[in-house]
Amino acid sequence: MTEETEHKEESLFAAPPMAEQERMCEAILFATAEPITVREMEARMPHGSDAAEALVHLRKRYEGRGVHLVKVGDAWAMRTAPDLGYLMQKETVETRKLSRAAIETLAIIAYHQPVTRAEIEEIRGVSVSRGTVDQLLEMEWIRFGRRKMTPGRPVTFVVTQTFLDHFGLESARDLPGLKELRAAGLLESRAPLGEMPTGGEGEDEDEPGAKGQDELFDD
Amino acid sequence: MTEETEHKEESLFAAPPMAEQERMCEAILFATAEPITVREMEARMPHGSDAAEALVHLRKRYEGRGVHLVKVGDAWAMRTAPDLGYLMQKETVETRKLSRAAIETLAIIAYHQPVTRAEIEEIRGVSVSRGTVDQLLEMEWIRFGRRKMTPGRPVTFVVTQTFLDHFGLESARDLPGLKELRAAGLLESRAPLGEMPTGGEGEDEDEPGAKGQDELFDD
Amino acid sequence: MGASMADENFEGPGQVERVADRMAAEALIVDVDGFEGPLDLLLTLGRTQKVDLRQISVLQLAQQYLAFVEKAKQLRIELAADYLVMAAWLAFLKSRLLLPPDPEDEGPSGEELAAHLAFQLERLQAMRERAAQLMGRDRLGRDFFARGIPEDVTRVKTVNYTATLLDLMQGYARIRTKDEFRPYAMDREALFTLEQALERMRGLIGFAGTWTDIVSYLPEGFTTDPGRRRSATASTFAASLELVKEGKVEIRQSEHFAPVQLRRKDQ
Repeated sequence: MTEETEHKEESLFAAPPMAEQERMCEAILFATAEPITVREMEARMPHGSDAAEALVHLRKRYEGRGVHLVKVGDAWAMRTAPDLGYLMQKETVETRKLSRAAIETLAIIAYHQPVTRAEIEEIRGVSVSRGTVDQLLEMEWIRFGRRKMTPGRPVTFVVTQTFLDHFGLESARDLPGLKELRAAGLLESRAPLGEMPTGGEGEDEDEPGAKGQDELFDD
Repeated sequence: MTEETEHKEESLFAAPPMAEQERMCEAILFATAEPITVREMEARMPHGSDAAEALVHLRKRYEGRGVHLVKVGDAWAMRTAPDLGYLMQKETVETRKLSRAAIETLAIIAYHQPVTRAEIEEIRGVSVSRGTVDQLLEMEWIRFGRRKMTPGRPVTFVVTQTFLDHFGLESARDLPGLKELRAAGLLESRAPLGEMPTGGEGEDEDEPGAKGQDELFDD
Repeated sequence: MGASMADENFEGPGQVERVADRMAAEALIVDVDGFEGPLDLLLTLGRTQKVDLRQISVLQLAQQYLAFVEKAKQLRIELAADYLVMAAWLAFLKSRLLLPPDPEDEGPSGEELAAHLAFQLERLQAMRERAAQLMGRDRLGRDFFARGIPEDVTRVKTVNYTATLLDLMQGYARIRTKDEFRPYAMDREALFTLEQALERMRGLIGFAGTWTDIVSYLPEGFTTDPGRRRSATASTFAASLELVKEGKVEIRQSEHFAPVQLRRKDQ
């Protein structure tokens, strides 16, 4: 309540009641097919609105319904309940069949991000074809991350919000079995020993390098 | 009730409970790319479903919400509530480089402030369009200074704090002088012959607009 | 294809001969392309051991792989270079594992190399499983859906104009010279001579108390254009060596292509 009052003082007009804000979020979310961030929502709502709180109410309201409010990265979207997918066969978009190489590359990027091409090659033991990466980039499932601060400053790849949206993940932390993989030490980037063949160019071969997912998920 | 029983007899499996049918209609309406008729809905739903009744419930449920169930011809669709239409505006901000005329005008104001429009034109050698000055005023990079105590008492222009903040300057005095510009390789080392303004050339060169600035900053 | 062949044929070293005969008779085509590289082949071979990857016998695996490559050679199948590189490495690993360790020898032991290979296989296997799990999830556009009729959002465009300090200074310079502005004063030569570099370095080196990338000594105007940059880099490097010779600075480079760094040598 005190907060409400403060808001009133700060802004020329009071923020609308929470029920109204909830309606607004609902309308905005229904209107778009793409996930939308709290910040974007608030930018459209009247001054002083608290979209984050409105979303909490809204999410609750849609629990168990045919349509859900889902979190995708730091954005939100309305999606149909997965158990009703069979009703929507007409809507199904034929997704291009991904090659085995593309699927593995995608998984490696998701679990090891940010990861360089050389690291992907090290894990798969073969060179990654340009086409594979291009395809994933084109589908907007991966994007370039920050360059690694290692010699050659290689580019890294990370997964996108579109990826999370597609696979119904709230964040990359929710990837299946991530914890187990980490516990088993399988996400550590271990330097290849000596003359070990790696398959890749080995740009950062002697770069045990960044902690990758650990870094990402430990915060 | 009797109808329910009849349905059960007709079909091999019982129709799902009404709440479930409502969920189904909700999901279908949400996901379809165009309005959909009751018949089409029922064709997708389990045998014995009553989409018309489910829609009655669903419509009621969305009353007063941010989204409405509307009838389009003999088909149904979801639409955002008309009173929230204003939320469907998206502001995009595009950043563009200032025009050369605007940059030059701005530079002259910064180096010679307070400066009148006539003085700017004299230095630039071309007339200054109203639009250019208006643009700089609107950006809050320049503002009106004191009127000059010369015939006609023309208005002057000075740069603003916003300007200094944008360019990371403590004060307009921190702008490099001609000598420094030259040292930095930003100026031709040869002064073009016969092109320099006559009065107070040497003075001006080392400390552009020294007099003007003093005037501004000494009060 | 490749996988089934491996499963059938490499149950044990003893069987290799017999199986090879049969294979030749059947004119079986070994589809090496079916494998995604040597690591994939190793993983497939490893499955025949029917143990947890953590307990896999790398020695046995190496033998299986070498036998596979040998077979491929007999069948005149051209193996890609990386398969042969792996074969050579596994042969080396095998010898390391079999021979008593040489105390003189530095570098990783056979066991360490084997452990790393096992780790790689386990990691690849894990990624495969996760990839399958990932693709099996409920997916947008297949199992759950986005709004079918997105409502158009009207765009209200605001344009923000901006400029940099450099723009401003260049603009001013342009007016004051009443000349078409050219960013660099030296327009005839894109050369930065050794003498110039030496003079510049002598002036600057006093400030280099800590290791500094040599690139940061390039003069203004010589950093963007590739030709000028090359010239300045070469002369600055040569000048640095001259200063090292004079005992004024120290120079170092941690490895090939790493940044060259220098520092003042206090006398």
